[in-house]
Amino acid sequence: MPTVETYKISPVSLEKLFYQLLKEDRKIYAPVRRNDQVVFDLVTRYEEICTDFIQTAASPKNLIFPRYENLFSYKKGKDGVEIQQFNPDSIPEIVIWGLRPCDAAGFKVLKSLFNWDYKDEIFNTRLNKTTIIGFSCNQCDEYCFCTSVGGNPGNTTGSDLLITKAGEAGYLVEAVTEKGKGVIERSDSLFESSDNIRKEEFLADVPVMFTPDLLKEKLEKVFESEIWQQQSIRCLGCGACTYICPICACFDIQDEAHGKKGTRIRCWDSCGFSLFTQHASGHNPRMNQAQRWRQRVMHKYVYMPERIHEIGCTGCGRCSRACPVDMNILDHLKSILKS
Amino acid sequence: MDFEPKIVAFVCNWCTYAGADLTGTSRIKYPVNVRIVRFPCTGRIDFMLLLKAFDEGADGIIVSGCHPNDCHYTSGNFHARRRWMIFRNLIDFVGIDIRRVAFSWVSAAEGAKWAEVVTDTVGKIKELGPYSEYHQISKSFDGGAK
Amino acid sequence: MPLAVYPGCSLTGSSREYMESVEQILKTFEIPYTFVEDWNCCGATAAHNLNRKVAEALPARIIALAEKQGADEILVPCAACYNRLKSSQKKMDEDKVLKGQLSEMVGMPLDNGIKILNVLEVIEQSIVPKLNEKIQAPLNFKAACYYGCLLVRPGNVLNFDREEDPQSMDRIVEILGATPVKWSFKTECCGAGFTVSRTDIVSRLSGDILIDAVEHGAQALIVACPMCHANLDMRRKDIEKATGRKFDIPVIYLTQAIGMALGIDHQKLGLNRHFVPVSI
Amino acid sequence: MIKAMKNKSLELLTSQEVRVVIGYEKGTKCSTRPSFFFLPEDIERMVFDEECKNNLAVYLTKENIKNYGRLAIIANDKTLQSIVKLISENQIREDNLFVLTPGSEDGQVIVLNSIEEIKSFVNKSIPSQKEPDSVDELVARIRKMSREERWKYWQDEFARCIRCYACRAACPLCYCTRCTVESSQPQWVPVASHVLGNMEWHIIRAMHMSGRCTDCGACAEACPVNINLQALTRVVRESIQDEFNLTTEEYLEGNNVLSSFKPNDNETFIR
Amino acid sequence: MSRIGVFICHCGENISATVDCERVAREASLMEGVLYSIDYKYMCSDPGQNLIKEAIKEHNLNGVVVAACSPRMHEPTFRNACAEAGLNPYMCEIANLREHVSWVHEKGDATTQKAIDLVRMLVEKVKNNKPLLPITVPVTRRALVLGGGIGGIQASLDIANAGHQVILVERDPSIGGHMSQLSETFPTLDCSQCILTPRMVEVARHPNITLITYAELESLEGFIGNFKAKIRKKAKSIDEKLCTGCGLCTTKCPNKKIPSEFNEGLGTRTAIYIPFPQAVPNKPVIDKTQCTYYTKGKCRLCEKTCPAQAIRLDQEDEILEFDVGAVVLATGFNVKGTDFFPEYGYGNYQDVITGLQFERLASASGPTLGEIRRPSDGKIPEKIVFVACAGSRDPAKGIEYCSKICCMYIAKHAMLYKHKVHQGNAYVFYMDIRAGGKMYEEFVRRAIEEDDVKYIRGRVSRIYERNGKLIVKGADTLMGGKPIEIDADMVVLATAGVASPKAEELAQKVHVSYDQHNFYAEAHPKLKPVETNTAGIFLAGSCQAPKDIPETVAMASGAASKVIGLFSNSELKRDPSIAVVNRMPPPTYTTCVGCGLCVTACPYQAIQLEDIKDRKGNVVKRAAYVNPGLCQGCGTCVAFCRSKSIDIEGYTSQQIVAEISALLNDE
Repeated sequence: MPTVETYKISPVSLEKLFYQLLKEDRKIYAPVRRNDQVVFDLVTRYEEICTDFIQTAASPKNLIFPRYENLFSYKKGKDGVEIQQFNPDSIPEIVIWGLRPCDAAGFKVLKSLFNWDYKDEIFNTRLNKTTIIGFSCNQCDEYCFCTSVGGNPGNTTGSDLLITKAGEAGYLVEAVTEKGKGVIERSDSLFESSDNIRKEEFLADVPVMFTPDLLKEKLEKVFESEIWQQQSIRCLGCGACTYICPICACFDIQDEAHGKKGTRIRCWDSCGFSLFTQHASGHNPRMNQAQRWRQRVMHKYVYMPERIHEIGCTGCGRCSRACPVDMNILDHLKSILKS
Repeated sequence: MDFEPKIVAFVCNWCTYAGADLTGTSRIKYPVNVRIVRFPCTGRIDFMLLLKAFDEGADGIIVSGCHPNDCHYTSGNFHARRRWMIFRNLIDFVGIDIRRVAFSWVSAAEGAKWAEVVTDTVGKIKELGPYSEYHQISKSFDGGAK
Repeated sequence: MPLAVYPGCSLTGSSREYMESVEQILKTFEIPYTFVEDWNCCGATAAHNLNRKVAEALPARIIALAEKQGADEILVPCAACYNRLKSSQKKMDEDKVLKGQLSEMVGMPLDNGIKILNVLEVIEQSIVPKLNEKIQAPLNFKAACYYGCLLVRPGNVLNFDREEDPQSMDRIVEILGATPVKWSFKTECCGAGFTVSRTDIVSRLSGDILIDAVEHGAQALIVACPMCHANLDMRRKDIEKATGRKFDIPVIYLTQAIGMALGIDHQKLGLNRHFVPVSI
Repeated sequence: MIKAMKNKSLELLTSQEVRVVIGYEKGTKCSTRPSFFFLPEDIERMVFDEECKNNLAVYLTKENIKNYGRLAIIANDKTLQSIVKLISENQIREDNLFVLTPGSEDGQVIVLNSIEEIKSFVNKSIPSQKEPDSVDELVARIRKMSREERWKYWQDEFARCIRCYACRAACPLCYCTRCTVESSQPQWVPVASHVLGNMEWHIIRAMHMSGRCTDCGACAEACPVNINLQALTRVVRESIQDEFNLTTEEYLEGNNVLSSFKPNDNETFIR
Repeated sequence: MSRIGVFICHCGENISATVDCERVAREASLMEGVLYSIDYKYMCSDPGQNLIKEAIKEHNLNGVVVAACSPRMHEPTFRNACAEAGLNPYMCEIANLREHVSWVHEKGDATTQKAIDLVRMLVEKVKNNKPLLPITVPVTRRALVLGGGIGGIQASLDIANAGHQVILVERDPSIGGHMSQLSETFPTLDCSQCILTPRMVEVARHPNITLITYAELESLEGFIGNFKAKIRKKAKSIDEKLCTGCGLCTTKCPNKKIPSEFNEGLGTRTAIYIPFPQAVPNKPVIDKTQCTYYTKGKCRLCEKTCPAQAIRLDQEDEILEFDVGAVVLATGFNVKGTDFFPEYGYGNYQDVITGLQFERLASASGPTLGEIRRPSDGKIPEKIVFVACAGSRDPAKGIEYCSKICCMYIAKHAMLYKHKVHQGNAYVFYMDIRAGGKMYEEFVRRAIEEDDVKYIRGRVSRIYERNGKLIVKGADTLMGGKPIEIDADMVVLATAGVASPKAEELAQKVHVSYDQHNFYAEAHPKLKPVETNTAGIFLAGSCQAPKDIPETVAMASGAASKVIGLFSNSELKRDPSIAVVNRMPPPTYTTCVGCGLCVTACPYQAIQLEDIKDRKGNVVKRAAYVNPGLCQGCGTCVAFCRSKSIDIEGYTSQQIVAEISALLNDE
């Protein structure tokens, strides 16, 4: 575990750092305001970057685990099939700038997931070519619960650099990884020593509701409970919660063919959909929304900790915010704990 | 090389297909660019097939069937007409180039009209050029990460 | 926009009484009009025998001029000119390339959207609705309405009245108080352009027309074409010689007939200019 | 109002006329959310006010809800119109449903229990002239664009779609148990959320809503990436009413206008 | 695995002249799934078909693409060949290389490429085909014949004589049609009535024929073998059972000045009338539009007169319903009136008449009892002019076609005139003399040579009246276009034969197609001349195009034999290309949600909602079901189905998408 190095950077230098990275021929994705939402998008002007927000509408996971991606393309001939593998070299170097610590922590979970039994080359290449510059949270809302799932508003996990706004005068910069330290080395003139800034003073106060262990223990006992049906009766069965989640990573493999040519594509899928588990015969092991809802909760808080030793949730609260019928995950977890 | 558009024609079996047969029987010439796909009736023509054709690389589409009141199945063309009307308005609204979809009624007796419809459509699509705008989106691959 | 009026050669020369009467009734019914300025020959029968392009360019120039003046409609009283203008307009409608070429030839933009009207159309459209109230001296005679050929044929070009058995003039004449006779020679040939070169043919053909009119009891012939008028009126002596019959039946332009019914002075209508006196 | 609504619901539950009442409760922040009331004591939670925007009709076709048999639903205007359409498409058995809706008088609650009652009530309550809303403005703005600009606009919109199908899930009339996009023989729409697949999906959705959409806006409301989906269905609905000359009443009353026709329908675009 | 054979036909040189057939075959052999491909001069010939059959057996093919002429031509031929070789016929598809390629494009690479594309398209389609079995439907062995002219009479008698029930419906009060109006018939000059009336009587007396006169088809629903016909029997205002046909009423009727339809307006009839003496049935009807009682509310003279008390003034139209298995349309034609011709006086000259009117003048039962007298003053015309092609073959009149019968009847008319007015002069203006047919040319020659009818090759530009004469102005084109004027006493216009005024309405009622002149369209101009595109509906006579009596009778017998053929089995095998709603094992059962939109869209009422039950008999779903007997396979329902639960065999979405994809991706 490398040690974290801390620095200070002035607002002016921070902007310079941004342009420095841009000059290094990296694409920078940062939160911007689009269509009444804050979303991650390609940014070329520093002033476009939005800082005054609690959380972006969708997590930045699509930058490393895209909505759909080409695995290989093929061409059928009379004498067999010709396959052209996807070329990882075509993946560009990018920077994700300004994501929240909960999203950065999500990438660590994804990394574990994509390297659990099989090492996913495309995912790993993308992640390796990405520099993650997180910004600590100085505000939160009632949907946030990172502190209950092992995170916190200043969590460095997953970030290469974590930047914390320390008053008007400047920012605290923590270089967490070698990649992060490399960024600082390449522009060291912009950074000053950290002057013992007390990071905690500048962080949002996210109350702790429960501990992950307590939750796991409880969940293991309620598998057959009525509570799943009670909670999910309102659920419409869309995939909004899974698709905006920084961790949900279920995918589907599809062939898209044009005549004899085609591509094999990996694209997002959601356990919320009834078809997710439907067999060709028509039989569906998860036949109702209650079972699907249970799966989503159990997977995140029980199965993933068991299998990859990560909690499948960083407490970002997005699913609650996005749900068309206000399925509030925190409410539901609390009521499970209470039951 | 000059641009040779790919045009698919969705036609009903009873009127336009037979009309196109008559064009042949009458030895009336028309441009080679059109390929006919036979349907039992215009009522059968799902609007999705038009999008499929563009997706697969068509530069223009002809949809043709029996004149009103002449449908072999009485009313398939009436249903189709309503569907096209709405579909046309909708795709125009989303910016699909409706000049590339030619709707016509060509009866089994109108061999010459079929040749005219094809000739005019081919001419028009040649003027408009390849529909690369549409074809590109089916090939663009940004992985959803802009 | 005011109506444009294209007089053509006849109406400024041998048939000036037609123009006079047209103007009289346009004024009476307060229909604003302006003449097409700098107008040229319509090409008549000669041009399209010599050069097809020029034959279309001549009317095209007239159309362009009228459009340049801002007119939406153009009145062409002479049946031959009317026929030529309508033909060119149709040709240009059907052949956009030709239209472009002609526009270049005449050196003017050509919209070709102007409505070309003959006298009957203008009367039906703007005068008939107000005609009844203005009639002072109803015409008390039997009239044979003679349409000739150029006003109604070919039907697919002119799209005016029934080409074999036109009715529009009869309807107007009836309003004027006259009784239109049912006769057989409404659209027969008067001899037309042979008026100069082959008066013998003109005499025979026009003679047949006069005979049929008279035998059906007509007391006057009503016309709307200067050529027909010339053959039936100016060639009367030749006709009488050829047929061996005497005819005192006058030949009156429809516009003159309207003027008469309105009580307009015969001089103003140019009735005094006829060879066969109008004493009816 | 809420008092009367609660009383009526309580009455239906205690008399066991219905197994469940579908209504609203307070949600996170200041919102309200759909809620299900099984027991008389649950009624306490019930709220009903102007903020109750969800179209609850969406639940009437869900298998697990249908299994409850007799049920009551608290219906706002949008919900009512959707119910009329669902009945005409054979999705609701009328004798199973009590519809509780506010009456014209203050605090009045009307209970509708048959298709005729619902229809005539809806017809009476259709506002004769609709005020233009933000969707109308957007539609007008898009209509003013050149074709190329429209294309660009919608390509940008569709590019954002993540294909979570919240629009479909929230729509009371998207009740198919297998959606077109899930049919793979042939694969009508690419599964991946690329712009082509997204465009095809949204065109299909709008077309499949044609003659059926009641313009409740649930689709757009549900969209997590704020695509203005209602503009599409609004355009479809407008063109249906305009081209086929239908009043709003006729539109709601009739079966799908696309499965009917008039021999003299407009066909100016057909050669 | 697909094992597809591709067979490219040269069609003599019809295809190979512009398409490189060998290259097409070569390219086809490279297509995925194609095991065998070959080109051949005439694929539809016996050796050609054998080629297919042998290839199927030898290579164990499970799919066949024949690239030849239009599938509308030989699809059945090739499918049969496949069936004979043991391959399900629906595994065979036709690529249309003749009508859609070789005949419409010039020779060249692009043309051959199109041929290859079409073959590839069908290869991809065939891969998605599946074997289909024909559907059997019951056949009601009763025929409906519409129209009681000679065509309808012949068809009815033929079908009835084969032992089947016939419903014969006639619009007028009597059967007989135009033939009953004719005087003599060419080329034998035998009396029309003499040969027709026995047939009419036979119809009336035939135990298998139900004759319904003064009636029209109200509606026709159903499909081949299973039609439901509603017939509106108009009120005749008499009790047919009581009426003895004595005709006393017609003598008493005060309303005597009504132009007689039978006499083409040249005679009059009463408001209660029997159209002509030999009418079948020979019982009067009251014309409600003319009868004083119906128009003014009083009279009832006939009621008082009738010795049998058979008048029923309060009678109303009756709707009769019949189940029938086949329909013969024999609704005949009409001729243009003289008012169609402004240049011939717009119908204003009484002595300018139509050919049909002349028939009445020449008929012994006509208004002049067979004497040729002109309608205006009853004088016997000394000079008579016949104008052929009045309207016919005249694009300016909108009638481009030849009316076919006029040349012959003009010769007959001129002859009849000369036979009756020996000193008279008969002139015929003609364009061409079309006298193809047994003894026809000889007949015309007789008119010219023996009866001295003066034939002038030229058109008549105008007819006008002068001094009681009709001046016929024309030109003799064989004399260098010399203008001709004939001062005739009477002119007969051989006006164009046109479709009946209600032909279009009827076609739409029974769903058959018709041409731009409203003549009914046969299913194939050569090989299916009596069939229509609608199965179970056949054509007889001049409703299809103008034709003479022998042709009409031949066609009627042809149509009758088709009906008899259809009735030869109690069941009919139908094309299985129909719509099907998917059914799956539980728990899905079907993906149909039962919204019912297909039910409203179906033009044949072939779809209904049915309950789907689980093993215990509980209703689990309500879903659409297609009645295979009613479905005609239009596929309108398919395009409606949002969940794609309904599809149409032979045109499945999967097949069509495969076709589109193959067509547009040439690599």
